Amino acid sequence: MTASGLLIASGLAVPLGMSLACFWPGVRERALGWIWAAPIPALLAALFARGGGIVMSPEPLRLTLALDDVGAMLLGGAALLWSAAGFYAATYLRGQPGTGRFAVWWLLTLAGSLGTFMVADMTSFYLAFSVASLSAYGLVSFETTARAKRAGDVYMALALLGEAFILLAFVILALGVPIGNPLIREAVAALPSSPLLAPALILLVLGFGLKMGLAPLHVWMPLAHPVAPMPASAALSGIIVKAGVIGLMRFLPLDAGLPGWGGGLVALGLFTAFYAVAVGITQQQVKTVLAYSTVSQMGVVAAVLGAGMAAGAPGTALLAAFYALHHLLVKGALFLGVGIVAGSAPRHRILIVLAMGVLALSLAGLPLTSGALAKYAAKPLFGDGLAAALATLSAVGSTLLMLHFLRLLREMPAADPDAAPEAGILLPWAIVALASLVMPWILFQPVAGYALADLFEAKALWTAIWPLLLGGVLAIALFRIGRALPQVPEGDVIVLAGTLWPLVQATGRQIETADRWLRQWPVASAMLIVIAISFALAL
Amino acid sequence: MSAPTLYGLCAAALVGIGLFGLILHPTPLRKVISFNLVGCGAFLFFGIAARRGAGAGFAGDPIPQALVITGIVVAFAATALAVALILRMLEAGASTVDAKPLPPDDLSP
Amino acid sequence: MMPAQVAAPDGVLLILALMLPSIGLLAIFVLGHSRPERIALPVLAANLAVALIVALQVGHSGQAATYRLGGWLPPLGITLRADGLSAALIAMAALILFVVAIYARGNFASKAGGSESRQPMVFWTLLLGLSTALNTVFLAQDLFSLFVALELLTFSAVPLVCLEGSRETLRAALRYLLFALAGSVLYLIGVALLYGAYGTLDIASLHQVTRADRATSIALGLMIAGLMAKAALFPLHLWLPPAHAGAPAPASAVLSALVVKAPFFLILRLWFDVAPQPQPVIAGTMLAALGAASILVCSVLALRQARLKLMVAYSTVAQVGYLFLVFPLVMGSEAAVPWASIGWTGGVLQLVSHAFAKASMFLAAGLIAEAMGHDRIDDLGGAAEAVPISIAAFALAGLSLMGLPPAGGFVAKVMLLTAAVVSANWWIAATILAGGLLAAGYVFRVIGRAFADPAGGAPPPKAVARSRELAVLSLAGVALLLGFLPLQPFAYLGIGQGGMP
Amino acid sequence: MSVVLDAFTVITVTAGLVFFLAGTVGLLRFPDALTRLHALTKADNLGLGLIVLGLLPQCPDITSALKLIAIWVLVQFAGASASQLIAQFVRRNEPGP
Amino acid sequence: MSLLVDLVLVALILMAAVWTVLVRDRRDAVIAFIVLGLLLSLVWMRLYAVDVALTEAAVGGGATGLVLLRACARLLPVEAEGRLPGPGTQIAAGLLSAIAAAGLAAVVLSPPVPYPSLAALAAENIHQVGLGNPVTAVLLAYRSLDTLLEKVVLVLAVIGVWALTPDAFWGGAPGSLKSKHASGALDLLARVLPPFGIVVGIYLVWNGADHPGGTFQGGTVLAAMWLLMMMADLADPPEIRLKRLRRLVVFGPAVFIAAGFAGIFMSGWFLSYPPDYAKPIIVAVEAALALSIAVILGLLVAGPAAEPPKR
Amino acid sequence: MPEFLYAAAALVLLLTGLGLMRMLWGPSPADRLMAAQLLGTGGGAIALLIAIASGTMAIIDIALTLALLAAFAAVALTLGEPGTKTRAGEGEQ
Repeated sequence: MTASGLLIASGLAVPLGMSLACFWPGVRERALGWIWAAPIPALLAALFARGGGIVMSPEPLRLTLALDDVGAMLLGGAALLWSAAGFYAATYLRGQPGTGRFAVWWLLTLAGSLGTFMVADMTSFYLAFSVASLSAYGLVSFETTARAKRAGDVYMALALLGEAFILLAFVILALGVPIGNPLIREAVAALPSSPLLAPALILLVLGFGLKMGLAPLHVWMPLAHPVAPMPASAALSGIIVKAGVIGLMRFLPLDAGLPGWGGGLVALGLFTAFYAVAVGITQQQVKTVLAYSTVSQMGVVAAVLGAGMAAGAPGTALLAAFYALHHLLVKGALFLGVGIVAGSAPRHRILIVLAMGVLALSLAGLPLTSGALAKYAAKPLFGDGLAAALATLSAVGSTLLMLHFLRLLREMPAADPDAAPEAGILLPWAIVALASLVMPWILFQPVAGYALADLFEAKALWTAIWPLLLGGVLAIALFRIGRALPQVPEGDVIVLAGTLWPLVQATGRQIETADRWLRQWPVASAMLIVIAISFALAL
Repeated sequence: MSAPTLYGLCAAALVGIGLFGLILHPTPLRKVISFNLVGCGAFLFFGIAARRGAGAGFAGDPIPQALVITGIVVAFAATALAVALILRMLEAGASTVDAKPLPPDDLSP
Repeated sequence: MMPAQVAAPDGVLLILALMLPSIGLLAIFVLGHSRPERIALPVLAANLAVALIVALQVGHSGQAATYRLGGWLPPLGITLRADGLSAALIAMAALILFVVAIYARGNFASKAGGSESRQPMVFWTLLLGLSTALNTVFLAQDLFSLFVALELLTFSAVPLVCLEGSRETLRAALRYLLFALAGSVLYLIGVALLYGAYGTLDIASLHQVTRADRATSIALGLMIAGLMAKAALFPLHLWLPPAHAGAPAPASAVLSALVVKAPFFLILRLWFDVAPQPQPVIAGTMLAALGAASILVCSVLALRQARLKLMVAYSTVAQVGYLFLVFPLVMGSEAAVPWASIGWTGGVLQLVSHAFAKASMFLAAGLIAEAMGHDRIDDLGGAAEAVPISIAAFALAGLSLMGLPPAGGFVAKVMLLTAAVVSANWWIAATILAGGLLAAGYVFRVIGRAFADPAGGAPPPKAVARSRELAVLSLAGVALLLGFLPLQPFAYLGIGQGGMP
Repeated sequence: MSVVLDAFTVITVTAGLVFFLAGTVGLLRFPDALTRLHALTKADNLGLGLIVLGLLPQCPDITSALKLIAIWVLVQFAGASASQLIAQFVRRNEPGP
Repeated sequence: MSLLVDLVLVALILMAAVWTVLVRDRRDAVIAFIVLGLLLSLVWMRLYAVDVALTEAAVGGGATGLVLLRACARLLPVEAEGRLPGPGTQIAAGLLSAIAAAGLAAVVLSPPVPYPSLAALAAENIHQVGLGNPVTAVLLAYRSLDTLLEKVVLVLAVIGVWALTPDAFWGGAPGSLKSKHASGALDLLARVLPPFGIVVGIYLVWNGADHPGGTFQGGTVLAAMWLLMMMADLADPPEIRLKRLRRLVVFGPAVFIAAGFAGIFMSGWFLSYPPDYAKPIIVAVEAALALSIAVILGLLVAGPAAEPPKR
Repeated sequence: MPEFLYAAAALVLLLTGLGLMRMLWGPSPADRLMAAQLLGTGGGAIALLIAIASGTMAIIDIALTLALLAAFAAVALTLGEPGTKTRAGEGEQ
């Protein structure tokens, strides 16, 4: 029981304790003002307790926390964003009804999501993952609009589906080890030699891909992220999707060198990246465009992981985490920023929109921003082939999408012509934005293994810039013909699934009819005899 | 053919006939009677087991006989309870004829 | 023949488990003219104490407690026996009955000094009747005693269904009675055939001698089918939804949580202890297939119900289906003996956690209906404000039904899944997962509605006693705590399995 | 002695059988309920009486013999009352002969 | 020659059974079922199960018949008979039932050799309980738990039937059983038969220790006499709130349970009897049980209360 | 001697069976009431014959019970009397 271990444990215990304290109505009503403090221990742990660990309960449960580099990196970013967004929420939601409920869901989601970065055994991971994904339902459906309700329902259905995939995958993984609750790395180490490798990998990608938003399982994201209150959107889009990322990092046998599977994942990731851009540029809601951008970026992360797995390259997880951290902070800042822009008059906006521009283009790899760093660091994994080209091209797509976003942002109507942004929401945004610019610089060298100077070479700069330019050109074209593009509804293919709804209803009705028939006395009693006869024959 | 075998076949037939009635009869009273028929068949199976197990100076194995006596009592109690239910239902005004299945939601409190 | 050994004290406790509730019900019948609960509650508390002591002793000694009635050895006499499984189940039943009794004081408390009234007298006697019946089912080792115990169960359960006396509940009770009787009589024929084939009805003796011949197959076929009818496995579930939905909440709770488990327990006994080994794969698959059909069909039906109690009732049929998945899983298992396998443990854990969760759910549904004045799911808006603890209990219990961590249902589900994967029964794994999703659907539907704003013009909710809400929550809490039991197959459940200790 | 008793038994029991036969023929042939009832009670009671009489010598002990007689008395009495009840029933429910 | 009796008996039974199921009028079905019960008691006789034959005669011909007939009387005017479903369903049901019956017949036709039996074991131990009738030994000693639980079943059945009382009538008396038509014959019968019947009932209980007969048979005969008096309006059905009545119901089971616990102290096991006193204890228990059974059966036939309690 | 008694029992049984059939066929409800009556006497006779034939004196008790309950059944049958007359008002006297 070391100090670092205790610090890590407190990272989980504090938010959970706070949510438990909300059982008392008095605490609950005041909780919103304090939720910013919940992730502080985790942040401290990320900074000071790297490499530490603690076993929370003895055999056979072995609930274990541990903080490796990958975990610490994401944990730190996530804790920072949670804290900032919490601070933001206190101002943003002030005076609204149901803030107590919001705080409870917030704290639970927070605890779960931070937990996913810290746990080392399978059961705890599943627990943390479930808590994060199920509690997020409360954030998605916080607003009581019909749109929020639909988004919440879709979110819940798919989240549960994802849980089911993951559970089965975990069960398969756990079979490889003789103990009840293995550590993740023990189970993953045994996976490549398992006869059930194929189903396990498919289930893992399905389950975690659903959380990350890999196409076509991304449908819940463009519905769910926009309807949540702004700080919650930031957390959802910035952090919760990373639960899927960390899942893939932890559970895929990245260093086993499985070219077929890795290639498949690359293909899936890149497809997602482009697909989300294509749909995203037809959207007219700022937050929806951001959600599609998240889908696209997560596609890239998946592709990074896939490329690493194909090559069996060590350090893949760290590179992917670096990319994810960049996205986490930037996307968080963007969502928080949208809230500021929406709530302030045009004359107060200029600076913010400018900063948002930098942030947005960072996602496309604007030189000297975190995006450029992340892309540069991950590039070698793709080698020189088609995948590499496509990965680079994805930056073009991102540029296009982000320019579309900036345009929508600029045109956002203001609620109040004189409103100035409050300090309570401006400050956290500024912190996150700043962190997104600074933090990757600090981490770049240890993660990527390159010197920072490499980034300033002409070749590197050009590689970062030409997609931006190409994207710019395409964007101009897009703005010309923009209105002629078909309006793809939010959540795209879910709408197709919607057409299946009458079929589902009809099946339900048929089952009811069948049930009514079976519940007739003559039928049921005849069945009784049929069953008796069948068992007599079978036994 | 020995007497126990003959009665055993009779028991099988009773069970068959009773089951037929149990499946088909729409009114609960007739179901109760059919259930009793099947029960009689079941008891007879014990009866032939008793007779076939004759020995040690007993004309029949006493254990199955005792079981049948217990069984008859229980079957009678069941019949009485079922009949009381049928009659009470009649007073409450529900048709006891089992023509249609119970709709799933006709359970207004 | 009169054995030399004297009765061990643990054995006497088994007798008490049967006799205490019986004496209690007789006492209420004669003495309880005005305040039956004053007799019933202490008796149920004593029953709980007895059950817990038995469970602890079995765990402590590591072997089954046995009692030979009148000192007669089987096959002539009757034996009571508490192995790990039985002990766990009588403790479970006693605990649930006790908590339900505390809750039911709110429904069936009689007025002080008043004359006897029908509902309290009937409810409390029958609750004790159920206790006797369940303890006998879990402890008796003789197939005919078990028949009598099943009848005890039916006779206690049926009048509870129509306690309220409306037409619909009477109809439901009659259906239940008739179908249960049909099941009983098939079981009885099976018993007769087994006696004819082996000359004994003692399970432990049968375990040694059964052969795979025609008489045995037919006997077991009839018995299993009869028990399935009583367990309301699809497609034999015709009686359950109206009966369980029509009964008063505390009655529904014990009916759904405990009464349908008794026949399943007997099927388990027949399958592992009486059926000739090894059991044919096809028969196990058939059991599981019916279980799977139960899960899928009845979960969909639960999802489509308009009334809360009917929804919970259909969910019972679905959840009972999970129990039947155990058979092929145990057969194809990695373990040499079934009770050491993860499938067996998962099945038992599913049984226990469902019992607690479902009891809690029905009681919560009862409180919700009391508070709101109706149980239409679509009009439940505002329930979360009116009865927050009940809604929380409902949600926690729902967690167990869905199989989400950290509930007991989750651990059970993981174990069953693991067993399904090990034995390569992928269709079972898929069913388990799909069932979990559907369960989530119907639970969330209720929770979602409960958090919605109340409909305009709805009468203001009535208050319910806090102690009753806490009783409900405690049951849900137990269902949740079961999730923290260690993940390996419990040695406890294997105590005394496989013939004599 | 035993031969004489056996012969007595055979004769009386056979006579009893004849009455049973007659009663049954009456049951089958008589046109209306009341006459059928008449055939039933008279013939059967007489038939049973003769059979009881015939069986008496075969009884191993006196208790059994007494029981046999008691049965006959009982059937006589019960049969008489029951047939009267049935007759009343017939009168109430059926058009006269 | 004795096989001829069996053949005729089986033929008659099958006829009665088919009649019971197929006849349209439900009262005819009940009568056919009563006939079947009486025929079955002859079968039990032929199977040398005299105790069972007595029970079947008492229950099949008496108690069950009366319960069903009462139901018919109240159902007839009110409710139409349901019709059997169409021929397709009938054929399917017939086929299933036939398969089930054929399977059972197959079991009957291939009995194990040697046939298993506990007769020898029962005979070996019967001296320990001091009884002459092995069936009573099984019911009250070897398998006394079944018998005890069965008594609990009976009490529960009474409660179950009473549970169907409309709330306003709780505590009152069951509906009158008396025949709607006063009749001298009935009156006479109800005055003369019961003394006979009570003697027979007591005889059957007393005799049961050593010869066929026993609690249930005797109790049923006693109950039949009580019911006969009720039908003839010589006795009123008792109000169900009466403590005296309830004590009678519970008396037998209570004595049985007490004897069971006494067994723990006297000879070590629940429901065991010290060999020297086994027979008197068993006979006492039987007597108490017979009394309770008579009352319980009477109450089960009488049904739930149908009038408010008198003050 | 037992052979003769068995034969007699079979004959009585046959005759009783014929009578039963007659009664079950009807036509009048009263016929059915006689069925129980017939079984009381016929069944009693058969029981007695078999008791003596097989030397099982206990069977006499069955005959006793049958005789006792046959009357009872007849009374019960008049209780379950059909027809609208009794129900339609003038029933309770």
